[in-house]
Amino acid sequence: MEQEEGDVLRRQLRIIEALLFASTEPLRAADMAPYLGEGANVTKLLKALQAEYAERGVNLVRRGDGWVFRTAEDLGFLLRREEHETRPLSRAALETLSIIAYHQPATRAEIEEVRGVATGKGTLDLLMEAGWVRMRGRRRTPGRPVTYGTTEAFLDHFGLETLGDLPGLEDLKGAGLLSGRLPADLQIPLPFTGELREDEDPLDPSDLGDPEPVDEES
Amino acid sequence: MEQEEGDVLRRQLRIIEALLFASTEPLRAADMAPYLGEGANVTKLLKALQAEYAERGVNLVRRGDGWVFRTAEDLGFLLRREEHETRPLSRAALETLSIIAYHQPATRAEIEEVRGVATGKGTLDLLMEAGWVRMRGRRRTPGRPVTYGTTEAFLDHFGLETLGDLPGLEDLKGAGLLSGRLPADLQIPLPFTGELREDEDPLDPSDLGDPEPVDEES
Amino acid sequence: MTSAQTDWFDTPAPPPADEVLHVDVDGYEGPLDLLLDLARRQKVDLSGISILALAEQYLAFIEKVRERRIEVAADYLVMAAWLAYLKSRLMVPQAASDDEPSGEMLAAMLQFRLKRLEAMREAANRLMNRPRLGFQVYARGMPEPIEIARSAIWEASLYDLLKAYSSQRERGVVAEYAPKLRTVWSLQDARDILLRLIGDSVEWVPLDRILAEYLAKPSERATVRASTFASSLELVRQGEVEIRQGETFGPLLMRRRRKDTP
Repeated sequence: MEQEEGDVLRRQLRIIEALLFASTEPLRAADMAPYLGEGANVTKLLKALQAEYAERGVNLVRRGDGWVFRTAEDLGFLLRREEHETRPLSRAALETLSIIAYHQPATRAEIEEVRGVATGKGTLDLLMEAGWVRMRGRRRTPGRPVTYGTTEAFLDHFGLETLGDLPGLEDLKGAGLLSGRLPADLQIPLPFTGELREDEDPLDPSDLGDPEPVDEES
Repeated sequence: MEQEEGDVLRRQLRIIEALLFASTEPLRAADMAPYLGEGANVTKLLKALQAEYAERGVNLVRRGDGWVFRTAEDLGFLLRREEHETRPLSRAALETLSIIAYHQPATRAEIEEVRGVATGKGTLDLLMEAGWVRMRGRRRTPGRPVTYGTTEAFLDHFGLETLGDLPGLEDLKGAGLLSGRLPADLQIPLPFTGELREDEDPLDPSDLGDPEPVDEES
Repeated sequence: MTSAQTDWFDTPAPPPADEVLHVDVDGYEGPLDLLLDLARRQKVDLSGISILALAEQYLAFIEKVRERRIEVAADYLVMAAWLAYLKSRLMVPQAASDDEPSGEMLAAMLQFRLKRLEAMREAANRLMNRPRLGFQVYARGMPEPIEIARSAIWEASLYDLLKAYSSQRERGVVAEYAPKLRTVWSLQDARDILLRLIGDSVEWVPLDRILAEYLAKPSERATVRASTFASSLELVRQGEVEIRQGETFGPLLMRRRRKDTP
């Protein structure tokens, strides 16, 4: 009886192994379930397979909801090919990508607030074209702006299992640098960020262009 | 001493494993030797690796002079060659689909007006076959043309919760998909999400078999 | 109020004497980027930076740029105005009745924004230094055709769809494109205006000063310069005016030619 169960398990492992090995893209548990017969615990099988490959030259890694075989990271320097990126990312695109990754879901206005500059044409659409960024939905605020987030292909490209693996994420959170808005006691936007909060008045016109102190009350 | 030798061997096995996995063509022993350091017995390593994979879902097999990973033969049922490969949607189909999405309910004449070219019947058929477009009803205008709309499967495929999630004019501009220099009166319609609009009649019973009166077109 | 004894008033870091700032804003991606770069030059941790000194450096930088008549985008000027305001808030003790945000708060906020931008920049670096797919990590080189049950035979992404929609809507627009009408000075107009402005002056006067009132409008600047320059060459040929330029790219000097000289 036990022997039989072991055989079924072995066969199921071989099937998901074959499916995953054959594919270049991550596969979800749901993609593989139909091949396994009823009652198969795909997640458990995946964990078992991952353990079997942990020490090999090829590893089974998780990418968001998907699973995929990739060459082991520590062999990277050996396998490194002299390939060049077809289009290296501009600094603007890189910054935008990391802001979206760390602040998602982020609206365009929020991205611009962090960078302090308007997002040029060809930045967001380039990142979407590369398949790293996608429109996620809309923010429930006036104007219902579209929100952006990263894709599974982003995780795969940068070798991250989940967004929680983003480098330095915890430190940045701890330092309060990832709050979408400024810390509560610091919510005074700079002029170029747009709106003022309702409890504020705009600067007087005379403030602009006059570098001298304008305080008359004191 | 033996321990050390075992480590070296293990590492060499991992390297050829990764090389074979990532290669786009079968590799010969001579192709792999440069990665292994001097004195490595590549043939012996390959035999060892082959033995390790013998019972797995993927096997290491010889193809002429080269070596390659292949799905185990008894799992061949998993492989189905070239039958149902997914194909990218043609530009005409994408354009038609996007107009239907934004302008629904839209008649064929309205789609053609936006596109500026005649829409082949094949395009609409294809979109309906894909399950993304459906006939909604008939416009209450002379000729009672059929109106088209999108389906649940459309929302599902494109990751939208509702049609209201389709980005609007400002969002498209913000994403760099629309240039800033557009006439002020350019409008992007809000897709109608309800069942039937007041200018629509339900489909005739006879419509269900025959998508649209056959007419001649270029 | 204790504003006089805060970090922001700590001795401003001496401006790096050996480093000459490039007087050009083209290399910067907006005022925040420029500020961060200035802060970096202080070579201290952003937490310990003197915002007052930073504001002064920024204002000095923008002043220098404008002296050289390099056009500065409005963003930079708005930031300059805000920093001038911030400076005033930092230097004047705050009245108790004052409802406006204190200088310290404004400075802390600017510091927060600089830190956040720097953090994102570092994050981008760390991302790019990870073992990336296709660079250090590889996918199966020879995928085998395994049919995974998919709901659709046709592949298209939301991005494809939106791009298709946007580009055809834009196509429709291009068909209705009407060229923007621009004011252009004819050579005859330019000649008349130039002669009127020079009058009988026999002093050397820079062309830009002669044309000052017309050069104020950015939209007309190019045509005013081009047309008057072309006309002035014709006037020289006719013996009406004289032109001189001291050095390459130096100002063009112009005067009425004295009639009595041969």
